[in-house]
Amino acid sequence: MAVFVDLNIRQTSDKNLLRKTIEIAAHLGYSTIAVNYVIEFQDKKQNFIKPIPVNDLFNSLPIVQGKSKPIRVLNRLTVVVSDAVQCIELRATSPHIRLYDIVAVLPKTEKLFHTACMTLDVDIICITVTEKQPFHFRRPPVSGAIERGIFFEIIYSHATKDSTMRRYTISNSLSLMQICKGKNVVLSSGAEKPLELRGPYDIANLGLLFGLSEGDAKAAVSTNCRAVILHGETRKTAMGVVYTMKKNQTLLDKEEDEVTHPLSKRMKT
Amino acid sequence: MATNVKDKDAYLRLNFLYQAAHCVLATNPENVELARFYCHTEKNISKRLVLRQDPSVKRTICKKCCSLLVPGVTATVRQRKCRQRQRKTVVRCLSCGKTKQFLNNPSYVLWGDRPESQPQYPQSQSKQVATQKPPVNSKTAR
Amino acid sequence: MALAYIATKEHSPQESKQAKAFIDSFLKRSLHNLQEEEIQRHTDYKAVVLEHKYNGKKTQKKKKSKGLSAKQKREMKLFHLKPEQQRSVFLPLNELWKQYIRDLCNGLSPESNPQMIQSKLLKADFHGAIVTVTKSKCPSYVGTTGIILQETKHVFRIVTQHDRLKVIPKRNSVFTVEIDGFITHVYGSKFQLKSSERSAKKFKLKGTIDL
Amino acid sequence: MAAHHTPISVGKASGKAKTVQTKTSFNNPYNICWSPLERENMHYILEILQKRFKELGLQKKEPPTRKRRPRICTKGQKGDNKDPEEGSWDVMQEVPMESSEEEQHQGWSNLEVRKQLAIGINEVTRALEKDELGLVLVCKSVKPVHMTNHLIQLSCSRAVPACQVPRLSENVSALLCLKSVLALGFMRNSESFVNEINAIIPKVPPLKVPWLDQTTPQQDVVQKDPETPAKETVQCVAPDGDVKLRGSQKRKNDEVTGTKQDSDISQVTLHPLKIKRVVPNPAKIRKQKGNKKKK
Amino acid sequence: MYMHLEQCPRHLLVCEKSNFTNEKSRHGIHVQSHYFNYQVNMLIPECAVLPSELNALVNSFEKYYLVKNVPVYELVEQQFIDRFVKKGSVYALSYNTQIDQDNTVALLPTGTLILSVDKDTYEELGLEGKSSQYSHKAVMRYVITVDLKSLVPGTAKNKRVMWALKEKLLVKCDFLIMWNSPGDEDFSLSTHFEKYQCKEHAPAVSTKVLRDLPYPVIQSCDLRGNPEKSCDASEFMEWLGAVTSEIECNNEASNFLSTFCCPEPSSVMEKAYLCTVTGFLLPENICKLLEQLCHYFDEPKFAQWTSLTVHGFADSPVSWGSAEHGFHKGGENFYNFVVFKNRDYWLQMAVGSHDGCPP
Repeated sequence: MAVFVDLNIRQTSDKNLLRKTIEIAAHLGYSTIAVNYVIEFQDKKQNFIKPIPVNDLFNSLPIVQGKSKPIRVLNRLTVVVSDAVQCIELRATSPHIRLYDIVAVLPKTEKLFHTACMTLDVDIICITVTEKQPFHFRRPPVSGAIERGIFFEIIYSHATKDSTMRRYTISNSLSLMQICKGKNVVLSSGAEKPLELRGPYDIANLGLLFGLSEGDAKAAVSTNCRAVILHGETRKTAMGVVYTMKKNQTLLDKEEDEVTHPLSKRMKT
Repeated sequence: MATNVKDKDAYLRLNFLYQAAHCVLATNPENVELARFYCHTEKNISKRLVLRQDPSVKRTICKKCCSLLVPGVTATVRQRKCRQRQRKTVVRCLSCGKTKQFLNNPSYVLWGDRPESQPQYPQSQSKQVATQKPPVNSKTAR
Repeated sequence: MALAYIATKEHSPQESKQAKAFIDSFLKRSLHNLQEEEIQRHTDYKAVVLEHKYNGKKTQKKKKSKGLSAKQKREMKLFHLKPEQQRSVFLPLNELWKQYIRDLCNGLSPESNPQMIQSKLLKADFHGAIVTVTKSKCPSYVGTTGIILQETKHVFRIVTQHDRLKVIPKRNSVFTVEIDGFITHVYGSKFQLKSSERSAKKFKLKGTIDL
Repeated sequence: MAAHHTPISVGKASGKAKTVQTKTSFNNPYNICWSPLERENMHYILEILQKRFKELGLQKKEPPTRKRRPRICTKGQKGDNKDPEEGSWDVMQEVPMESSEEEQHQGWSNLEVRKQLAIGINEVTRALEKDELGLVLVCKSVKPVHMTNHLIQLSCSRAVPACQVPRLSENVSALLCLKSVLALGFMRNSESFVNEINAIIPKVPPLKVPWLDQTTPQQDVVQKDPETPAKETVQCVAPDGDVKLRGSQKRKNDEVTGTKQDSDISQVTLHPLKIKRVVPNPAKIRKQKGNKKKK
Repeated sequence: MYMHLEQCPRHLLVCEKSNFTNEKSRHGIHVQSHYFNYQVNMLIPECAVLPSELNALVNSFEKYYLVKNVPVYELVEQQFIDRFVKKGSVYALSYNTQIDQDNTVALLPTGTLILSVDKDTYEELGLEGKSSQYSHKAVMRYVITVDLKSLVPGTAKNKRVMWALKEKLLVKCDFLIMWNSPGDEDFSLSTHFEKYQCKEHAPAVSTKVLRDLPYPVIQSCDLRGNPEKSCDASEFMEWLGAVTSEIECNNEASNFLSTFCCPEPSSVMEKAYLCTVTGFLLPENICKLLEQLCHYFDEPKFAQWTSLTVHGFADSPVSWGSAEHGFHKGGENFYNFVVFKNRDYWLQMAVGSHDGCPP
């Protein structure tokens, strides 16, 4: 399997809490994490938060436990979408999207779920875990999403908080598994505090609870996450065919001490 | 001067391909297939993007096997006789044997080469000159 | 018994080798049209028409010459490159390509942003570019470098340093082209188009850049 | 015909600039033409030729009046065997046949000199292809131009000095009493014209064919010393076979390309794009424009 | 939906019964072919002090070196091959690299270099390799084997390997390296790797004497164990695991940690000597230890049996010989010798859940 990834660490205003969470994640063995900025579209024009460049979060990135390489931090944007008009903002060319490595969407209604699966240019579709799933998953949108290489994300930190959330998480994910049979599923924490993080192997075991087979569960934490990151990476290339960057940047990558400010084009693949 | 041409990139590409074909032929005359491939691609692009090529370019490309007609390397040029009076220049492509014939008619000028075909030419004169239709003879290769 | 001119006349030493090349290729080409026996037939006997048969004014219908059928093209091996190519011969081609790309992206200055270059390169021509295979599902392709001579739908034909013509499939491999301080990764599997169609096709973002 | 017209506003006094529909087309980047010849060079060359031809007294003798085909018409002869005396067209060019040995009383005064010359476009072209010429002179009065343009590339690729001399045809044809001489070529190792060639060659401006010059710039086009031992070229002219030379010597051209150093690569320049704007030809008969709604 | 939950992941335990004296016994090969050993536990019942030879042996494990940030092409360098690989046997294993996440490298004494790399590196490296059998649906891991002894300096293969590991993609990792030299070593590993902060480590030895330890009664003849008289081998293995990880197996109510109790029929030994050695251990040393254990029973002793457990590295790309080491959740690969008085022995080999069957 590829390296362990946690795609959802909630971005909080105070920095040291975020820094502590990332250190704990590194200690647990995650080699890549994504700091998640959530956008709710209550008022009309909610300004987009610029992702804070990582180098002022840490002067030196924490070393992953059991490995000698530092942890890799990405930026992720999650847009909670309740009506169609907000989808325009999700076009690939909009300036805000370009700042983020991964783009996720949390559709509220069935119709939006369908558009998200079939047309929207996103990497992850989040599954609501905090309350009853408002709509049933139907096969065509899900299989369309799988074919387009879009992943469904299940957040487990709510399940650890209290029993009602746990019930909803499990029921929602089970209904999803019936449709997608364990394909294209990603497990991530969505943790605000360092306490809510769990080790990668425990999450793989937890996957069994959500209806994933053993192999799928482990893939959900490693291989599928790698595919999500690559899908995000493709958005930077010209239509996924040509991908140009400055020469000196690749030399920078060679020493692996690359700085992940939003515009840096890290040669991942 | 061609700043605002619609698909300038495609024209640039045609220009490159045409000169690449020549360059390949110049460095290694044996390499006709490659030059032919470049002209073939060039023809395809201009067909697909509906770009017009000037007769001076089209006259150097064989219609049948679209190889570059360079007199002395890939083509032979002869003056031949057609009807009693008339004489013609025949360009024969060596690889496929297709011939291009140009009548030796001193008064015939291609429309493109005519002065009034240029846009800057004041419109007034162009009316009368154009009335005297150039003798369009079918044999002349467009 | 092919009647052969023995052009053994001795040219003046300053006679350029280049001219030699032109003449040889010209002669070689014009020779192979007529096979041996044809020349034989040509020279030995001449058909004599005994009585003058006048078959009326045969209106020579101007048959619009239809182009070569695909089968004929294949037989004539129109685009079949000879295996032995010389890399040094194609260096001018590469130089030409560099100038083309510079014109295309109107001057590759360090600060011109890669985004614009990317979209331009998408529709640009890659003949004559020096390309290296950096990643590929089949690792033995990795590391081959050469000048692209021909780009067909599925394959790049490149000539490598030691003058060998190599055929590299585009599928499942990533090529890098380097010009003026910009490295371009070309993902072969999404590039499976004839080079002429590429400039006409509108690309849709599908799939990931993973092999 | 979906010609995408790019409206060009033609600056006109009348208020609304009438936009003229123009069709853009990709123009040939190279323009291959004869390099200009200075005036005194032209005169100098013409004098030398006139002097030389007078001395040689090479005359074109008319065959006796009865009309018979003086030349043997050779089968499959590609060359144009037009009867010399016929043809009143003002543009007529001589295609005197390569005289074969049996027909002694040819239309030419002396034969050896005639063999060292290539007169007429076709003969010059064929000789150039066989690379037997040391110098090529073309008349400027040729119309249309494409008849002799191919000689530029031919001579440049064979590294043979060539140039266009205005009024060549009137001077020389008078001397040789031919209708007109559009192209004149001197054999590489001709004895009688040796000093003429030497004299003319330095005067001949170098030919520039853009795509050819790139790869062979360092090779000097002009110097040609005809004094090379004129080894009689074994030239068995096939009595009636195709005149085209059967290439017998296959010379590996790798030593040709091998010798080229990298120095010349830098000279390869990409000619800038030339776009030609053409006003559509009003005279051209269009398919019924009426029923095909314009826009 | 819960069918995955019922069946707990499968485990593989291979038990063999044989005698040291009969020549077909394969105990030598098993020990020899298990190249990378992390820990050895020796349990001798009814003895408080270790006999002198055993003691000497336990402390005589060779020292090994931890070299930081070594590019892999150093191992392929011709100089390294001639000096070390060709003379004696070199054991090298990449340290601090997870087998299922990043690239791990192992150099076997037979001279083969094994690189188990992930998908990205494999595609970029340019060395031919096989896809690993244990990857889930999408193949994420490839195994490249390079036979160093057959690398002739001038050949294209050698150049290709050097080019791939040097210019194409610089693969770097920390190494545990050990050289079993045939004696006349004029250069040593530390001098060879001094520019890579080479530190020398010695295996850590810890001994413990256990008092009145309940133990299951076993007979050397029946592995399955008949109901009253003796236990079967797997129960004995579990008990041994509990002892070595110091879990009391008396199942008192107050003990929250484990409800494990000693398998019946059991009796009590009043004292037992437990010695553990951890570090980068050579199979040769373990072989010597095993022979010494056999001689332990030359003089009459109270103990019926003694046991020797050897744990392999969890993250090593190979377990036995050059067989690929499958890794899903746990990467255990260990074997255990139970030596009886009459020179009989039980050999038990156990592997993780998603792994091939041990040889």
